Amino acid sequence: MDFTIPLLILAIPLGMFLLLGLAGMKMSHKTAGVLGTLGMGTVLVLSYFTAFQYYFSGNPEFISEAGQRLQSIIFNVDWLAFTPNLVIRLGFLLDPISAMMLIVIPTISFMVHLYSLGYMKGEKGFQRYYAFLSLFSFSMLGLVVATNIFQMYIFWELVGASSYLLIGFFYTLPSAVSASKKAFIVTRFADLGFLVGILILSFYTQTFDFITLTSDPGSVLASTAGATFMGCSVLTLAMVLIFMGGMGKSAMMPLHIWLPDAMEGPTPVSALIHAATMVVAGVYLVARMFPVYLQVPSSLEFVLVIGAITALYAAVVACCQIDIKRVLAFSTISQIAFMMVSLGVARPEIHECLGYMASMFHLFTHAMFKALLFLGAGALIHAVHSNNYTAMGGLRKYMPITHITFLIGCLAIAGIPPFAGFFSKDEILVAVYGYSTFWGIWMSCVAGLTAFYMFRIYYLIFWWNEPDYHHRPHDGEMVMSLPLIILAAVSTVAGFIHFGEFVTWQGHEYQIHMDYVVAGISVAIALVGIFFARFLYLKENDRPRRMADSCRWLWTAANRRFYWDEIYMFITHKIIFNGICRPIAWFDRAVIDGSMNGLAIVTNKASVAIKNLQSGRVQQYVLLYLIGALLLAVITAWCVL
Amino acid sequence: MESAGSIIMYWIIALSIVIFSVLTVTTRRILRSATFLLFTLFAAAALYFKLDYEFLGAVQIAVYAGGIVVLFVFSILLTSHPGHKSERLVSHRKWIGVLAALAALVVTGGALISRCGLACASLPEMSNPTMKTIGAAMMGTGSEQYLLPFEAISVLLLACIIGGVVVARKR
Amino acid sequence: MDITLIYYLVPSLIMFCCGIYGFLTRKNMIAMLISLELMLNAIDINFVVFNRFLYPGSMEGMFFTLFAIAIAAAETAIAIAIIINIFRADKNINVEDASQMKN
Amino acid sequence: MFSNILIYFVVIPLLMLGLLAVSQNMKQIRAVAVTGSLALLGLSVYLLTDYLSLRAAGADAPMLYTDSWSWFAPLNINMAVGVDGISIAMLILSSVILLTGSFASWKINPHPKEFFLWLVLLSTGVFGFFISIDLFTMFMFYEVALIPMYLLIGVWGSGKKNYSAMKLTLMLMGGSAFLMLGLIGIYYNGGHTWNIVEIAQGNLIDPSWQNFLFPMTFVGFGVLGAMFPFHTWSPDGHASAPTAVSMLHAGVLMKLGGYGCFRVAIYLMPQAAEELAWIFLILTGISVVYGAFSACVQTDLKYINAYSSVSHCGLVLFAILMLNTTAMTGAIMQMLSHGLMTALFFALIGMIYGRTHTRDIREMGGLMKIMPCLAVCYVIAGMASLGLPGLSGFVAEMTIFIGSFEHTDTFHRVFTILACCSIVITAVYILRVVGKLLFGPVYDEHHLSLTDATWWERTSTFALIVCVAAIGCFPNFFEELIKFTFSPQIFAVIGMN
Repeated sequence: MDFTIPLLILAIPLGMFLLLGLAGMKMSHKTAGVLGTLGMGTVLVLSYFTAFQYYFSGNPEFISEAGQRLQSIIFNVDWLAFTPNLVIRLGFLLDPISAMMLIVIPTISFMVHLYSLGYMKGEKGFQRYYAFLSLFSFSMLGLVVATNIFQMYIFWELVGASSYLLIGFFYTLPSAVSASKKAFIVTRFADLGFLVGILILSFYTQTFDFITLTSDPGSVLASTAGATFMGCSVLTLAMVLIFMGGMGKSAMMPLHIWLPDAMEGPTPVSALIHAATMVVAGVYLVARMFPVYLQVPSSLEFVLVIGAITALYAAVVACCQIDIKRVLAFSTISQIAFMMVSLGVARPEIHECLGYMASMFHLFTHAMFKALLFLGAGALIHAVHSNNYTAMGGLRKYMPITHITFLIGCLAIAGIPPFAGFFSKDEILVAVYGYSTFWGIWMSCVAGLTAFYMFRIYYLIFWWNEPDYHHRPHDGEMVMSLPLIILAAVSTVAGFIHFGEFVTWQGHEYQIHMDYVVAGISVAIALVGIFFARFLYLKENDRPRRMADSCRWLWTAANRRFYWDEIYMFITHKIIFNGICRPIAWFDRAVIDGSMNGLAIVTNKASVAIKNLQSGRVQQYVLLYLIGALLLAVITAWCVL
Repeated sequence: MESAGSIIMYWIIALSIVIFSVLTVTTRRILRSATFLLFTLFAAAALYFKLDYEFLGAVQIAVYAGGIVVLFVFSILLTSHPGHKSERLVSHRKWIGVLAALAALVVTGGALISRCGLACASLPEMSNPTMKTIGAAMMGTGSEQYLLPFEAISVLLLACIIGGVVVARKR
Repeated sequence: MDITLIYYLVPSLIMFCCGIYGFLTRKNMIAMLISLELMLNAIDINFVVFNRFLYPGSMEGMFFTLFAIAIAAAETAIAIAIIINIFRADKNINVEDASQMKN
Repeated sequence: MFSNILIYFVVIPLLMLGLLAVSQNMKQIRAVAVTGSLALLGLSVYLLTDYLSLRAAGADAPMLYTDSWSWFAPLNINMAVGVDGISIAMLILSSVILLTGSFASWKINPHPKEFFLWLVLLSTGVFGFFISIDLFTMFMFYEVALIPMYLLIGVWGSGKKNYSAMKLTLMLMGGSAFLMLGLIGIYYNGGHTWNIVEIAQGNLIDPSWQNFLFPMTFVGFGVLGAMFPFHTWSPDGHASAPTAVSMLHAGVLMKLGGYGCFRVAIYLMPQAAEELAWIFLILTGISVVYGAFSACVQTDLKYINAYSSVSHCGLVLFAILMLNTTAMTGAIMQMLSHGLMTALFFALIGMIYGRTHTRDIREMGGLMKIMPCLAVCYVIAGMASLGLPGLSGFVAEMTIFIGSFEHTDTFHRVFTILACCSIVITAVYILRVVGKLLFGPVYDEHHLSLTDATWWERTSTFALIVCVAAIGCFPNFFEELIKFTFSPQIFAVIGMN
């Protein structure tokens, strides 16, 4: 395939970033917004075209005679050569998952660009906002098409930085500043693991290249056999550390704390970065390295356990949040954890790695309906100027479009057929039950909780009781509603895509079989969740309060997110800041600098002491001279005798 | 074996050297100190005479007693009030002085005693150096002749004259 | 009784030590100068005595003393000039007050 | 003598000195400073292209443009010059920073003429140092570069400038003492020659002597490279120094340390380096983390930056001690990167200080609103410092880490991972400063009336940002530049790859 179009997919957002970033201040808001949106629109078209080429052209570059989808490098240029083997290349890799991401990212990004024209209207720094969006799109696209792990790391850092910039968009708000800082530092910490993982892996395999690593992992990894580092097998260590990077970006426990705070950013940004695209980078990373992970089943177990715990934790916490964006944030964490679990249980012997396919499928559908939910939440916040559901209620009458689309989103995430979430979640549950019943039941419970908390906020927002609105809420303007409608439509029908045809582990087609037992159970659980929510929150009543009172400590704990933030605060502030940084700074000033100053003082004192010998008092000189002379005489005499 | 007169002479000289030296440094009146110095210098001159260096003794009397001590007296009169006593010595100062002097005495005396054989050389016979020999030695350039030091001293004295004038000149 | 070398050296040594004592203890600069003269004289005596006792034929010691007397004279003259100058400036010739080259 | 291009790196600053001495007013002074540094920049860029074409044409000597003029024959002291890729990189760095530093001190007050005189004298030393391959001449230029620092800080500085100037000078002089001892030792044990290339190619220094001389020279240069525990001159010195001096000092002079460690200590005494590297690895490893942690709690902008320099320069020395090509390439990149980045930082801090008259981050806030241009530049500098891809810090650090990881033993691995940790800590302190200083509400009402960057300030910062981004985006040409320095014959002794 010609490299022009793929190159343009990356170059246009970058160019747009530079253009808007450097010249944005000279433009009007409208020009900048339209320019950014048009740029993204072009990218959207180009990447649809590319993905279409990949899936449907039948080009032998992309699909073998036997119908296996291939990994194809469109271009790959040397960027930085560390050693002859270890070279960072910047390239463009097309394979089933990157082609899928080429659909997801520009779609969501374009929707968000469009939506923001309305949502961010009149905000100070509008041009800057679009510049950052472009930067993010560039980095995210660069990340998914990375041909080697280091390219991925580069763009990984770049998405982190653009996320930082966008979270802190309202830089005058201290909460936004600290949220952005937190997001960056937590993910940076995770990236440290990623980096060390890369260092270890690349040292032993002498390659960064994904294709080399994944096409025949057994032989590439042969050199790691038996190698240990501080008592662990290096390979396990490397894979776990690389996963740590993914944990950070994808907000897995215990590195999840930044994501809820990241909701301080503008809502469209939350939709784009913190719901649909960047946060799934961790999942994408594991999927990318999946053949290597398969070589180390213990690391996949690790992925599974982390994922499962996070899923439950986030779902429980989501039930007790007041801020609707926080609810959505925890729901995102929980759903990403679903994907992680799904990857964790993927084994060739279990439905031909169904988990892998299911995870990617869920990534796809989740991106759509979660972006929808966030944009819907944005419309709500725009209308009532508050993030809390307590300021909302009965909005179905005022905001019909938002209501319907939000409901579709909720149904999709709850896994009610025929909405998209049902199909993908069902595949995940099938995969999990195939692996172990225990985790299957666990994840089913989480799915039930998902339905409950989503409908909880749905009812609280759109039903419940109507507070006094200062001015009548209404749907957003057309540029805001249009993305909602489009995404709602996609969320409705996306489940019917034969995903197994397009994205599977090794590119072989996989026929999805509906497992009616699992499907039935999950739908039933979801319905139970929904009805429970309806029972509690349809109309104003005191049942929710009574329920919360009945186990107050649990409610408080969940509301405070099980005190993770406090724990982190304690570790970072009390232990690291007060326990390490301050003592070191003190040590530096007092001991190191003190000893240097001490040296100076001693010299000074000594010179003062010696200075007294040069007193100008002749008699003292003579006395000293005499003593010296006599001593010399004695010594001489001593020697002579 | 020397004559009794010579021995008595010696004792007189030696005792006056010792006594006047001690008095020179112990008296608290500066003018007396200068006077005792004069006596010491005379005693030294007497010693030179006794050792048959008449010329040297003469020079000692002329230069030291006649020149230097007069200078001292003048300067004392210029710089201090008559009858002025120097203040009493601080005791630690005195002790430092005594200790230093004693140390020098002990070390040097020890050296003297340890070289007893040398120290016990008795007076050999010597003919008195005549003025002629002294003059020849001072003006000659040969072996054991001292024209160069003589000239150097002359230059030094000249420099001292000029320097003294410059330093003492009223500004 | 034989007056040997040491009989001459001991008075000169005592004279020298007196000089040391005086030099170290007196504050009056002229008194110090006087002590200095004592020491010089003691040395002169030594030269002469050694010359006379050990090398009676030659005149090194005597000449040394001769020159030393000349230098002592010069030195005293300069020193007294300086002292008088200091006195003129300070109205005082205490050595401890003159510990700096410049006031 | 004047047919050799390198000599002009000393001649031009000397000419500048002469012209500065006769200039009458601020305009002429600026004109001389800017023209001169532009000429130097042009010269170094020309040198770079010429060097690359010579290499492409097949020149494979370790040093090119070599020349030697006898200076003091009895001790075999020559004015010997010659450069390889590393020196050229350093020359470019120095001229860029001299240029931007001139712009940054556009309004220096008082005594602008004297200020520039000393500044140019300092850079004479720097340029001379980088072109010299004779140890004695090198040392001489080294001292020429150090001494003006005393006056520059003492006269034009701020805060406790006397103390700082004294401390800085004394500590660096202490380092020089070690160095001098080491160099004399090298002379007498290295075949009575001061010429670096001869000594290195012949590996002339006896290994048992190397073990003594290596620590001497490494510590001597390490003091200037702010190696723990000899780094304490850096916070005080930088805090008191005027802007351009901080820039030159952190940007270039500290590189003299790193460069010297490499060029003298390691290059001439590879066996000892291999044997004793572990001691200094521990020290520099501590430097890296220690500097970063210390920076986390500072409140003075310049202190933060000074400690960050300790951390980054520690990484340079750390990489040099890894004794392999990749890590050393990384070290060179890091030197350039840190030089530019930290110069940018100090320029910006100077500009902010010039407006707000405080450097305490607790007394400022929301500057993004007041002076967006400076604030954006500061964010970019911060991003470069914490290693954002696309800016220079990233490529340098990654190269170092990959290189360091080539050692398989636990000791090296642990220290490499420790050094890697610095990227997190760096992020912490950079974001802390950015958050407090630039973002958030405006702290002081009086700051609202402050103005944004003037044209000369923009020139200075933009030029540095362009350089930082250029290195970050196109790092691959470094390999070309540095390839021949590690020619096999020199490091064959210790079997370095």
